[in-house]
Amino acid sequence: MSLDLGPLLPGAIVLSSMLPGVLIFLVDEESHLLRTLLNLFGAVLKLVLVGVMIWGVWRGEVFESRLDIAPGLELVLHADALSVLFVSLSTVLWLITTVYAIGYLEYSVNRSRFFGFFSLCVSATVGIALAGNLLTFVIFYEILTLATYPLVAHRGTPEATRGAKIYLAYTLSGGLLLLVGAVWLRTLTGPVDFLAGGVLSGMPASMHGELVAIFVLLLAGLGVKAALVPLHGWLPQSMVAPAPVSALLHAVAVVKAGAFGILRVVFDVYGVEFAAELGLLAILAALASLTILYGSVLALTQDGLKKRLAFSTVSQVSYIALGASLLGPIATVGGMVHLVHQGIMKITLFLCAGNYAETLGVHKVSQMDGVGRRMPLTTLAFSVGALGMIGIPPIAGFVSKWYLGLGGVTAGQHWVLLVLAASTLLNAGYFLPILYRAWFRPLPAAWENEHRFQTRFETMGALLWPPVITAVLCLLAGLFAAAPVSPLQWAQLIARREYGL
Amino acid sequence: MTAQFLYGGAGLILFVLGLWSFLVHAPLLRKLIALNIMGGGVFHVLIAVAYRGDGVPPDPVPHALVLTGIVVAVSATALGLVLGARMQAGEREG
Amino acid sequence: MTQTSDRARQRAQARAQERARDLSLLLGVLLALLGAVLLGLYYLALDGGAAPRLAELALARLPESGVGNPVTAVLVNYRAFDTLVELAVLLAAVLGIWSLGPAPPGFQRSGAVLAGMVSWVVPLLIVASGYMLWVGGYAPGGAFQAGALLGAAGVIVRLAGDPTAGLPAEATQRWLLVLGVLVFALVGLGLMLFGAGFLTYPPKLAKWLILLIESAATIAIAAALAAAYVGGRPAPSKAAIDDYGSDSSP
Amino acid sequence: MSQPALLLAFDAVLLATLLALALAAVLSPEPRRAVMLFIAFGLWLSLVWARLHAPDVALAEAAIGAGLGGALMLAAARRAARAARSNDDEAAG
Amino acid sequence: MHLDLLTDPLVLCIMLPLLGAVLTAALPRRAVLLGSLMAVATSAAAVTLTILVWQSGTLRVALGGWDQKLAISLRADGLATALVVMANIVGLGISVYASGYFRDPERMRAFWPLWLLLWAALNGLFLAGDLFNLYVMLELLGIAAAALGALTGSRDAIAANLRYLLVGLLGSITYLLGVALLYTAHGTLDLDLVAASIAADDELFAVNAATLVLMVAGLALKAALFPLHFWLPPAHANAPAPVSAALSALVVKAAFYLILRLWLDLFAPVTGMAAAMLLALLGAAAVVWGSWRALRAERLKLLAAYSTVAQIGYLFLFLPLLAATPAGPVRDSLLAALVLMAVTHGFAKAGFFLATGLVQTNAGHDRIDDLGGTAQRLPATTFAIALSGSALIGLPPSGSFIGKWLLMQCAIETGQWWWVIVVTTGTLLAAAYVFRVLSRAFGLEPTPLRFITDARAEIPALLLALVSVAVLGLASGPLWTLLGLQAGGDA
Repeated sequence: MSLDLGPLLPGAIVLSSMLPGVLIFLVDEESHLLRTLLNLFGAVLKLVLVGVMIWGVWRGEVFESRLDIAPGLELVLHADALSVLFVSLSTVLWLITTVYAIGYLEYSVNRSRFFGFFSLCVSATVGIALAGNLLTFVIFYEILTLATYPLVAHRGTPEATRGAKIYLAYTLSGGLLLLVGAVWLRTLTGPVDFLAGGVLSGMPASMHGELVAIFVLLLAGLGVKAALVPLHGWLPQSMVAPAPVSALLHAVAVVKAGAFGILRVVFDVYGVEFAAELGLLAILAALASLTILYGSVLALTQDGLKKRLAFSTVSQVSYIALGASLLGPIATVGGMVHLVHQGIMKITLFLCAGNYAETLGVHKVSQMDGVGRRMPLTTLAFSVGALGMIGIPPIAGFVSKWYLGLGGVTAGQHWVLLVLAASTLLNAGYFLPILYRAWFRPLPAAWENEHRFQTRFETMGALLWPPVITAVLCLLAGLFAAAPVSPLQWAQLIARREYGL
Repeated sequence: MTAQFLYGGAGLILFVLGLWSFLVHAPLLRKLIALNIMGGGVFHVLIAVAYRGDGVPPDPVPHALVLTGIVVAVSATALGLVLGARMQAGEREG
Repeated sequence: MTQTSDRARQRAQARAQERARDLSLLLGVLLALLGAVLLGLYYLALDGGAAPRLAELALARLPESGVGNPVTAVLVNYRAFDTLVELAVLLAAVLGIWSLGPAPPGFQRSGAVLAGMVSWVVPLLIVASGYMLWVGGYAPGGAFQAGALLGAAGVIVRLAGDPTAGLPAEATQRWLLVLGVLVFALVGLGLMLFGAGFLTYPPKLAKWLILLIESAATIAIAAALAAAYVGGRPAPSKAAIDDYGSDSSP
Repeated sequence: MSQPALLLAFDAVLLATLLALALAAVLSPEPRRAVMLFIAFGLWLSLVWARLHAPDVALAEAAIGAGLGGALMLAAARRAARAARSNDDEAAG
Repeated sequence: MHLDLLTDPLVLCIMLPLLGAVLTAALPRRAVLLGSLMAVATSAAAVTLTILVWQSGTLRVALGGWDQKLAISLRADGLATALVVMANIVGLGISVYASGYFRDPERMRAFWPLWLLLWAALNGLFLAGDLFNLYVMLELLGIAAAALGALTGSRDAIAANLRYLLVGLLGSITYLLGVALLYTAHGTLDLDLVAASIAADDELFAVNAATLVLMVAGLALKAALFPLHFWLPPAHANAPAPVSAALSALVVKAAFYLILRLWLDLFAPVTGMAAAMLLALLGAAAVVWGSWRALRAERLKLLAAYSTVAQIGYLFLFLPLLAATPAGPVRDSLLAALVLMAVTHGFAKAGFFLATGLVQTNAGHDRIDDLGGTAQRLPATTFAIALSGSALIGLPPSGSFIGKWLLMQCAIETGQWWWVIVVTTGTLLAAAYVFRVLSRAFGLEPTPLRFITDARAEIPALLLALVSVAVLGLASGPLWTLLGLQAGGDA
């Protein structure tokens, strides 16, 4: 007796957080326990389901859910190697972020609303990851926009609503461009599922002009969420959101969704070789390089810790796009693996920043003198994340940069090394001073707004352990990059399939 | 056919006349009179179409339609007048 | 100073008037064009149209309809559904009028002449109405005309000073108002329930069913027209009316 | 004059009067006068319909359209006139 | 006892609410009970009708047993049934909501019979197969709607609805002149027979074309097509909330339905690209202008009313695309998309107005800028606004997302790409006005303890909004079947 999970599992993975999310809305504000149980139930269930799926995909099983939303318009959820990479990332990080968010927010207001949208948000992300065609991708992409808006606006202060408005204006406009691009593409090709190696290479040359225009539309739509310069304006503005939301935006969901979409379009719609033939990769490479450098330069000038991290995200996420823009499997591996590495490193940094704010009231780099002595574990985790971002071995970030550089050289694009070098210097420029302050500057007489929690650790457990765990993950991903199911190995699996090797 | 055209044509002129009055005159009463004249014009067309000469019985269907139309028109007129009166009363109170 | 501003205002007013006149003239010319086009089309339609239209058919089926007057046959039989909905329109108008509040007080005290007239005109109208209803089966007349006459009696009563226009108290009046639609609907649905089809009268019963419907319709039309003339929900009691009257009278 | 021609002339007079009444009703700015003219128009209309062998409709139009409709409008016109008067009084006093 | 299952529901859909109106008018003290019962019965009849049409295609009945030419026909095809089922589910929701809405017993008693008359008129209009019967239904609809709209008794409401009544009369008299001309030319009033006559005879082309113009002009006035929309915003914005919902979601839709019916069925041989393009241009202007005014509106209900002007505009964009697409699965899909957008708007706008009414009662006003934390105090209501709002914008998953997708797809395919610009502009503006409201839901107000505060009012609003999003957005396939169309519109 065996239950055929194939057509059910992808849908179940999306629903495993969506249904608890809907239920959470209905939970009375004061029912802490019920809400927490629902949260954790959804997160753990999803993790288990994703585990089953990874196991299956590894063994070559096909998981695909299909639903006709209208004749000719099909919602397709499909698990391939690339989607598994993103699904696992977001599921693992969601569990950690949920625990963190419970600690961070459980005693503030409007929790049912917050956690409801929190769950919808991750459901949409998983939907994006599993989307099997462009229509499905667009649908979940827009749902993600809608589900994150209330999270950004959550605090209800004028800055929060303003930030949320800017966020929405950017992402909805982007979503609309994506939609138009997707519709246009469909008029040329009919309904097309994502396919490793792309589906457009057979199009006649007369259509190439249109295909370039469509690519520009799609890239513009995806570039908003991926925060490609000049479409990145929303990201620093939405820093007003609570720390777990920032983590979600930067590491788990929104920015990643944009970057993931770019990977999908380049590899599974156009096909990387065809995209290169059309000259699209050059556009992407130029934009990505510009964003990497511009984001880093701006990060240097920020005193607000979260703002600095935000600009760092602008810069780092474009590594993924950079990897996609270089022809050749090695660069591809670099881009893909950075999807995961940037995620775990950046979430570490944001969770730590949240801890500083929540425990000590520290929001600015200039206030961080001596935090390392007051909060050693948190600062240690922060240091791992920051050094990883700079690219110090053996932390995960080094692996990404190595593959990207190597890929650039193999592709004959030596300028990539220059970009990476410049970016690394800049990264060091904005992270090392923080570490210096944290560890080597003297403690101030009193903290801005210190909370003492009833615990023997430096802060509340639910706030402390999540960043520590993700920091450990950063180390593991770097140290055991050669292990069978490491992100790197998985990225290599994807690259092999994309290039048909 | 001549009589049909003559009478029906008069109905059309009434319709246009009513339409003109409806568009250019603001007071409620004048608008209602205009609408009733428009309606009368349309009814007139129907009655003219029903007419088939003096020796032949006319077509009863348009007659029935017009009867229905008359009652509908008077219903609408009555409601319109009362709405107008309430508005006036409200104006005086306010 | 004030003089010049007055003059300026007058000039502006005159200009506005002139503009309005120009506009209405322009509209007039345009609509005259529309009229000409309509006339042309009407001519074409008459000329090329399907000449006997429904006349022959309607007259040919008259013996089966249960009435002798072709217009009544169309109204209560061939196109009975229209008439049913039309009664609903009348009901809607009265309910709409009622929803706007109680009736304004009757503003006229009856003169002796009018009161004298009421005493013979009203009975005459009622009799005429009954005749009209009965005769509608085979000669010009029918529920609408009968209802209108009866309603006119109500109007005269109201003019003579009775604020209720001779209508009964609200609860009863409501039943009178809905009577037309109610009987029509029940007959129609009853026939449907017994398998004849909605508003499909069996030939044997047709005459009587139509008379029943027409009687109910007459009462409903009369009540509705009179109620519309009253212009509002009937006042709940005599005392309330007096209060209202004393408030508004100087 | 032949009979059809006579009839045509009769028709023409009927219609000309009808249109004149309508025009007068539409153009009259004074409410009560306008309503009176409208009632006259309605009655004339029913006359024309009687001429067109539509006695049922003619009866209904005379009773409902011109009669009751006219009565309703007349009441409204009177109310409007009264309102205008009382407004004038207020303005004067 | 004998029940003819195939035609009875057709009659009952109209007669049950009519009977309900009679009973609630006669027994005002039991109006809520009787009205609710009849509302449920009517919806049940409508659902039965839908199932029957689903199974056996178009139903028709010539009333009174006379020849089709002489009698009045009722007919339920896919298009009519789709709108009937929408109108009746929405109507049921409005009924439940209304049963708790009116505080004043007099208003409650006045509401029920008029509302049921309106309901009967809607069903009658959707199901009528006769040109003159349509006129009577139009008048019933117009009179009941104006009376209901004035129910608040405020001066603004009375003035707006008086205007609405007059404009409606103008529209329906114009329509009636068209009927008179058609009867003159074709000698019958039955829709199918007139259609056949128009198709068979092109000698009367000029008459037919002019009649089409006349009728469409009259109905466009009632459907509030730009620039004939001036009466709509004040009338819809000043009515009581359940009435606003009915007016905006259903009544305007009925006039549009009639235009569509004439356009597609009756005058199909006469309609041309130029006329379609003209209507679509007006529709485009409605989309942009309506959305813009909604964005600038000071009051929530006015915003919703202007949004209706815009949403009606979208429906007209389909006409030139239909004209440019040859018969086949692609055209079928386009038609279904059109119906889907109309139906989705019905659900969404009803949900939106019902929720708006709750906000208004809770805050005591509906000025958007002063709403403060009202939205935050009412989570379920805000949710209803958000869900229906996203259907109004056309965000996925919602019926209008699918509709817009297919609209844009067809616009690109037929080379009429400029409609894509209209759609995207309208969508952005819609997002701006919806989120202008939703941003009020985030404030520093105290936390609401429960999700639902007033079940009888909030649940209908929420469910209607949910249908527009989840049901129509994720499973619209059945609509194709109901319309009797070929599935799979990709070529």
